[in-house]
Amino acid sequence: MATVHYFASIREKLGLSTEQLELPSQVDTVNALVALLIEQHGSSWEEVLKKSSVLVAVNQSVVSFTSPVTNGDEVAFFPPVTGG
Amino acid sequence: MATVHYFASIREKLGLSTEQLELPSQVDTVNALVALLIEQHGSSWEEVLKKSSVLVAVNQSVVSFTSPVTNGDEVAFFPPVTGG
Amino acid sequence: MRSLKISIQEQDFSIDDECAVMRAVHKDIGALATFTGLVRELDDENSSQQSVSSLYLEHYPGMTEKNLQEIAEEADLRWPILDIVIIHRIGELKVSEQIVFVGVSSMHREAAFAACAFIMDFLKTKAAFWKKSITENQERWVEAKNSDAKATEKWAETKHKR
Amino acid sequence: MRSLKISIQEQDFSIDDECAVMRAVHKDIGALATFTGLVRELDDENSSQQSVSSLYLEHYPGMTEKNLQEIAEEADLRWPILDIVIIHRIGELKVSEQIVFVGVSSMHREAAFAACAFIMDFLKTKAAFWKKSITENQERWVEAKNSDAKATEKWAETKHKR
Repeated sequence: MATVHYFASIREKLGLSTEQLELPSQVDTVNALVALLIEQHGSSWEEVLKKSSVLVAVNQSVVSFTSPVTNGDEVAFFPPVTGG
Repeated sequence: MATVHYFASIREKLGLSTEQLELPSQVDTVNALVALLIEQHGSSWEEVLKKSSVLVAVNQSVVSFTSPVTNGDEVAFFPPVTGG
Repeated sequence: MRSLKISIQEQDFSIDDECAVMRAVHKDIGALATFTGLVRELDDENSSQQSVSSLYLEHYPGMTEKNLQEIAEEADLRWPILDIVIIHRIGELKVSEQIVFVGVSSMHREAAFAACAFIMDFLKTKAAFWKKSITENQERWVEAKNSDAKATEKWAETKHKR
Repeated sequence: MRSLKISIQEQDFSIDDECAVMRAVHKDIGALATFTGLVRELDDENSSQQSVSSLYLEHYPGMTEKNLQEIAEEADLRWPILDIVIIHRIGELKVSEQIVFVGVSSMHREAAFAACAFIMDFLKTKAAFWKKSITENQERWVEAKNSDAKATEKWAETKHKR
């Protein structure tokens, strides 16, 4: 199982803050995970997660969408940060 | 009458914080005032007031020793500032 | 760096209390620089200039603390710092309320000022916080500002000093 | 600049109280940078590294206030500042006591940070204060530091921004 978190505007647009899902063996990168999520939740997720500004963190470190993911990982999608 | 103030290490070395004195007409610059003060107080004042680091203010603005002074002015001698 | 406090909290904070903790323990602090960010009534991006009534702040528990820890450690590599306190509030915050506090103590003022500004610049662009601006008629997630990205770039030129 | 408070006083001050005054009145403050200078136990120039037990601070009543006013006005020409508070204590101050406070509020952090650092650098080199360092065995008037003179020089390159 991988845990996926959504934050801020992405959380609101998707209407979901956290989910857990089993990654099939061919889902081994962030890009493949995004494809899986769109397949499972419907095409409305495509415009949200494929937006060029979206950032991804794997195990709490920001990484590129070509980075590996595997079961047990904590993945998070969020917009650019705006704290302070 | 001119008012002359001495601050910090200069005040301590001279043992005087303020004095008032009538400036003769030929005492029309800071340098001439310093000469008058040394004449009046003795040569021990020379090494204190002629030290190159000594600053002078006339009417609360730092000026050069060649600047004019006149009766009614407020003159102050002090070392470089060290606040903060 | 001698001490580092990172707190992400809903409740307000007191600058005096944070400074008092640093000052009470140690006698070698000569300089204490602080920054406090507050909720402003008018928002830069809101072209209608409608008054902001509150902000809503969200973070990524775990990652945000890690981001702030890394930023503080990077500051510590660059300047001779004694203590760092970073506090960031979350939840709903009204106009004039305090959002963020960064306090840095050092022996001398240059290090304290530079590290405080550095931490704020990186907190703005690298720490996992998101801000929603709430006016009477709308709620809007604040967009990341280009000027904040540029503010972090200037530190690339800063040489490591230790 | 909207408000300027300059106070030379014997009594201590509270950073929170000073910040609260600025925050209470206005809703456009987004950034509040502060600097507090404290009495350090060890003194740079004291080669024997004897512990400082207190400092004695003297000023030139009238001229010092004028110096600080001019420094604040110069900062105001350079950055978009809202409020400035400058407090400097005089008399005898013990280790860890607060000596000086500079607080600057602004809409954005860059101006607040820069103006606060600018005011401190010029206060150190242009405002009529003198400091005597008191250890168990001796009293010594502190010498002006070359590094402070250099710190003011860097601002000569800063362009006027308003």
